[in-house]
Amino acid sequence: MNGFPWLALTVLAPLVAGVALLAVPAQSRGTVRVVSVFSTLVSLVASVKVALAYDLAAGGVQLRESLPLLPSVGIGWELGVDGWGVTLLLLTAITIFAGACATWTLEDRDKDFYILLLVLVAGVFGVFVSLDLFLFFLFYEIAVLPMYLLIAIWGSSKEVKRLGPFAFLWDRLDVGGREYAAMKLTLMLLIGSAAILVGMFAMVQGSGSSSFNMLEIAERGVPESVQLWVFPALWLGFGTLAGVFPFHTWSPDGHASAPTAVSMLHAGVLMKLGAFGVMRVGMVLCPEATVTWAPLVGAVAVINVVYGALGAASQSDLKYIVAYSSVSHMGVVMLGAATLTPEGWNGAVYQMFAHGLMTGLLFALVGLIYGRAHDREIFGMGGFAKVMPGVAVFFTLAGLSSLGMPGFAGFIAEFQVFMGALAAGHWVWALAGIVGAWITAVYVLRATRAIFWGEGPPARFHELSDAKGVEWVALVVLGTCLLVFGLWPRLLLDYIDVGTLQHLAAFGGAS
Amino acid sequence: MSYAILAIVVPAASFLVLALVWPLRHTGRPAAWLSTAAALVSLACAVLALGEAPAMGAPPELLTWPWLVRGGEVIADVGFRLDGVSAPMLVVVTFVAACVQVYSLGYMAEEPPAALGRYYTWHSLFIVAMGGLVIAPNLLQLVAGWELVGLCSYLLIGFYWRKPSAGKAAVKAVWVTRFADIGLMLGLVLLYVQTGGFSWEAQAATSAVAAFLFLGVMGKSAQVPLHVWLPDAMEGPTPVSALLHAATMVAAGVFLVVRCWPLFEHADTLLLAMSWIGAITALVAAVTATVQTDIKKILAYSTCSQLGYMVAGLGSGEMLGGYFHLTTHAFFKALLFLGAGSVIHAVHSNELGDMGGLGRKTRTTMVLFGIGTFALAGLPGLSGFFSKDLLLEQVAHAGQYGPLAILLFVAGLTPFYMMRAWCLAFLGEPSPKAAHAHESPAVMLAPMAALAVLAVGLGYAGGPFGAMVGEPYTFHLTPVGIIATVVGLSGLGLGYAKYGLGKLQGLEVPALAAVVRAAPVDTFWAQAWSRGLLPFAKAIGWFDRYVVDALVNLTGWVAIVAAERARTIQTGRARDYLYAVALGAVVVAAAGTIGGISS
Amino acid sequence: MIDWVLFVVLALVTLGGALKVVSAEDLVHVVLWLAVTLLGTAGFYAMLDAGFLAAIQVLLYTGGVITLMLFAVLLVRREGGHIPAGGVAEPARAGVVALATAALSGFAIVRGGLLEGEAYRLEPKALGQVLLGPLALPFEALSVLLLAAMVGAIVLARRKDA
Amino acid sequence: MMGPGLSAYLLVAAAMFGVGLYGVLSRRNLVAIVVSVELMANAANLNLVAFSRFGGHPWGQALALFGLALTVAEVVVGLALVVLAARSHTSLDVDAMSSLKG
Repeated sequence: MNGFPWLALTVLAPLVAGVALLAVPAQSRGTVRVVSVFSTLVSLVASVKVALAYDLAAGGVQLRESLPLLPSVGIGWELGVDGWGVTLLLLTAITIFAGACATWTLEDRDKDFYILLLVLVAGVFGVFVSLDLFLFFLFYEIAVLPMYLLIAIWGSSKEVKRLGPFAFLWDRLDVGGREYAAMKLTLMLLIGSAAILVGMFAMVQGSGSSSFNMLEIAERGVPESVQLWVFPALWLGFGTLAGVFPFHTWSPDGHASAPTAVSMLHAGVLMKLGAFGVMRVGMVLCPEATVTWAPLVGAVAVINVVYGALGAASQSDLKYIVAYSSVSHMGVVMLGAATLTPEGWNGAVYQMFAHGLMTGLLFALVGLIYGRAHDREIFGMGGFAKVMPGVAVFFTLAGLSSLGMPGFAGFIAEFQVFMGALAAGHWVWALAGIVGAWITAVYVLRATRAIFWGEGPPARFHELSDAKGVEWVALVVLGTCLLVFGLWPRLLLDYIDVGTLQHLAAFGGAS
Repeated sequence: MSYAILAIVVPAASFLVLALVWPLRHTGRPAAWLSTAAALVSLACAVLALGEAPAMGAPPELLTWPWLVRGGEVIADVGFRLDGVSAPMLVVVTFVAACVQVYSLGYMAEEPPAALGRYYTWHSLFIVAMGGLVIAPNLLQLVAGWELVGLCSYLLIGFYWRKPSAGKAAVKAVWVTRFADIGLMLGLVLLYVQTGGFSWEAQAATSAVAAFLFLGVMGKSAQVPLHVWLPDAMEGPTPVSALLHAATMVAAGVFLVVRCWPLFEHADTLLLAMSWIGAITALVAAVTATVQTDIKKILAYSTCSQLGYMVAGLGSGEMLGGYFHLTTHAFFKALLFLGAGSVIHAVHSNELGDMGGLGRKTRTTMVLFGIGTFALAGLPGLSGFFSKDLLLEQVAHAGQYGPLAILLFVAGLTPFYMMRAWCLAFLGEPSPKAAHAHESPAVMLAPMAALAVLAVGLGYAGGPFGAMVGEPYTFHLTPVGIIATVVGLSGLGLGYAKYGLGKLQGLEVPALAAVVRAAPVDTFWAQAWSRGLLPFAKAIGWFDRYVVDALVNLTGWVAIVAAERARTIQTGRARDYLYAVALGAVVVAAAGTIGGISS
Repeated sequence: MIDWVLFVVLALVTLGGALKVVSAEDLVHVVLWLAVTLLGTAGFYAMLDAGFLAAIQVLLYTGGVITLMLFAVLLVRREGGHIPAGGVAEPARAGVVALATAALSGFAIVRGGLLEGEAYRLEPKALGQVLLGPLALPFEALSVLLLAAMVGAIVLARRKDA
Repeated sequence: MMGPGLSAYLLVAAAMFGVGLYGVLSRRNLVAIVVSVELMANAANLNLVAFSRFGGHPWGQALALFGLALTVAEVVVGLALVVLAARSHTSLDVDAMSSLKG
């Protein structure tokens, strides 16, 4: 460990701020906000610093920090970033900064909200920089669990129609309530965690590693017989968080119920934890099994892409539309991952980044619209652009990135995934991805027109107004990033590419 | 080279300023002046760039930056490529754009300032996007520009966003063109997989790449059956229609084929298919145009028809005819649209029925519109004559007689419906609405005049143009050309006799038109959406909510029911718990005792 | 021989007292019969050379705890504990389980091959050395526990309105 | 003849334990249950002392002493709880106390 521990600063800044907030009286709302936003700003600066300090020419894992915690079982505070880590660290920092700004107007128990949010974010940061599997898992859980409270306390409920063959279940389970959504989300993710935990220990045990350090495990190698069942466990375990079909149903309800900043973080960053886990832990540590299972992973991802897009097209509730679009876009990530090609992996990680920004922006906007219109049914809206032109502009920006318009980050990502899919010889994957992008165009533009265009707004929406004050910060930051990283992809792609090179080496230079 | 860069950078700067400095944008007219000035500078630079551009065959001037990497290697660049194909197109784009922007100063004068600023912002963006498409060093940047002009099209069709029909048209345009872009994307990705890059000069590419790319072309250049968005796109302001949906953006598809000619050149089956698709598009659109009563719809279908012409021309296996026709068409069709705009400006209606007798009030417009009509009709000496002649000759030379026959028929139909439009608008008795018509201001007439000059004279530039593109060309009249001219002139004559002089009452619009009026293709797509995709999506949505998610809920329900069974064990009476403890202890102890003693 | 006589007598007293504890009707009688049992046990302690423990048993238990219990009984009566001590539920089932437990223990003792070794003499001094030597810390902790129990009892039993 | 050996004491303790258990299981009155628990604890203590004596080690007695003290603490807290229960339930019938019922 030499030099300033930027990684630790990134991870701990929100945590420290969260603890410090405990001492701040809940009445001093200004202090709470300033402390929170400032701590996220510290993380943002630190993560930019990490990106600058990372030596692209050298590659590999850098900025190591090492501190034994339980040497007897080989658990330690082992931090370090590779090219992927840098990318996702930046994404998290940008998104949480925007998220903290977007929550500025929250009034109900705001201190508690910020504390939980900061703890959650510290967990996310931790996952992206942990080299120690145990630490990785610990941070993973820290990132997932506060979500339950955040949704159950600050969420919103939805009327649910009793339909389908299992309609009799609805009442007993309180389907549609925010507690229901929070519970479902937590339970599904925890079941996934259980699978991860088992897989994790199996890998440590199987490889004969003396510690939980991923680098050591990778070096020793996990026996193929172990890999063959560990990989599916990790894929489904992490995949639940990445919204892998059919374990994605927590996502629409969870996102629809969650408050704005939580949706932003959850769709923007947390789902990436899942995909990152599948790739960084599952694929890199189990290369042989990955080759075996990749066709299935890809096939399921294809379902995700098209199914999610169609699901979004079928919805008329704004939050559900965005939530299903996340399912679809995360499918693109998994599709890229399954190609096992440099293009596909670059695209997958870029898609994590692009989708994080894009969906963060979308949820911020949805929050703004919902907070003013108190309605999410898009077909009852119309003409909102007249009273909220700024929101309309940014919604269009996010939508364009989502449908893969060149010049936006989304295009760079999706395009590379398509390249990877075809390079891997999978016509259907490439076609499905492209068709998914088209369906995205269909529903995004339809929604944009329904909300913002046309006569109106109807008289019942009398409280509409454009974004105000700090809310702009969130929109501008995210929107600008979408464009910058869409026009100048190498800013990020160089990092991702270094990471991809490093990790693909596990596949014997398969390219 | 630096001129070519300036031709893009200046409008880009204008766009950035207008987009970011919203107070300036909201002032309206200053924003318009800024954008227009940028467009004029861009035009000047493009003309200068044309002067210094190397012809095809000579090494192109390149300036690129690495854009995408893979495994440490650069796989795609962005930048500028000035050569014999991009330079002329750049002039076409900037010229028409500059004319349209100047024209809009008059045409859009009554818009609110903020809307006007927005309008010009998009126009600046359009020059950047289209210029980026034209000057692209590789197919990836071309496609990026392609999508961005699509975005401009979406935004400009939806300029009157409060009008529901405009919103629908804008969305429909993107839906249809992006549907076609599925093919384009596949082609692009396939090109990469086969050649490891995005150059259209790569030898390793198969004709499958070209075939996929052509699917995209069919959407963008409005080929049957994907032409349905173009007529609806007329919801946008008329200058927008002139620039995007007549002269440049819709021609991007044709330009793509020209640009990627090395990929298409040897794909024989594809070329034949292109000929037929182009010819059928030309015919269907032309027939449809004869029965329209909306002057912009006539021009839209005419554009569609002429794009079919170009595609068919490219299908002949030689690209000069198609490209030349693209250039000439850009000017005279833009002229026609601006003329139509002038008329609409005068009577505040698109309907031919609201016009009539405008010739007396708007003499200049009548003349300019007439020039456009004659150029489109292929009147000998005007630009359309030369390009159409070359195009038909190439089709004949390729021996594609089926498409040739159709194209020749269309060559007669085109002058007929254009003459109809001209006569109904400018001759005869004025309608009540036309009574108060007035000539448009000079700011609108001047760009039209500039376009008219080129509509007349560009045909004589065929030689240098051919040299530039790398395919030598000298004009010589062939039998096909003579037939086309005769057919064209008779079409003009028939049209004038029927609509100008009121003769030929027997010659009603052909019965075929009745079929076309039903617009079966449009209906087909509408049904595909409302009966196909949307219900399918709804079904998926239902399935997800009420089956997949319900299975998740089922597990929760099972847990609850199981717990309800299990909870009866808990009687809540201390005694029962004690019994459990005692018995447990007895059992454990018994096991231990017996085991301990017996061992 | 005298040991056996003493032993049997003590066993009779102790076990008889115990039986009366679980069968007496009146709560006061129950507590008093417990005192008898405890005293009998103290006798056993004395027989086992644990004079110190025997003294503690007599003083602490029979003197302190029994008194405490009597107080509690009276208090509870005043508070309204209406159920008589003699209320017995499911005597048969309880008997079987209790008998099984005792029988199992007995079986283990009899068949367990325990060393019927020499009885050692244990001086009270030895106990003192252990308590203040290696077990000093637990011993002190015990006093803290007792204090905690005392405080806890007060807190629990205190009337809210008092 | 030797005096009573280890087994004899253990048997008595076992019997006492059984009797105590019977009381705990069969009594309905809370106070009686607490008293029965005392019997069981007492039996355990007797065991400890006997082991100490026949094992020749003072730790058994020390443990018995600790046991005694613990039992006292238990009685104190237990009786406090009994008083509390009597106050809040107005009855000491354990069968009536079933708020743990699932």
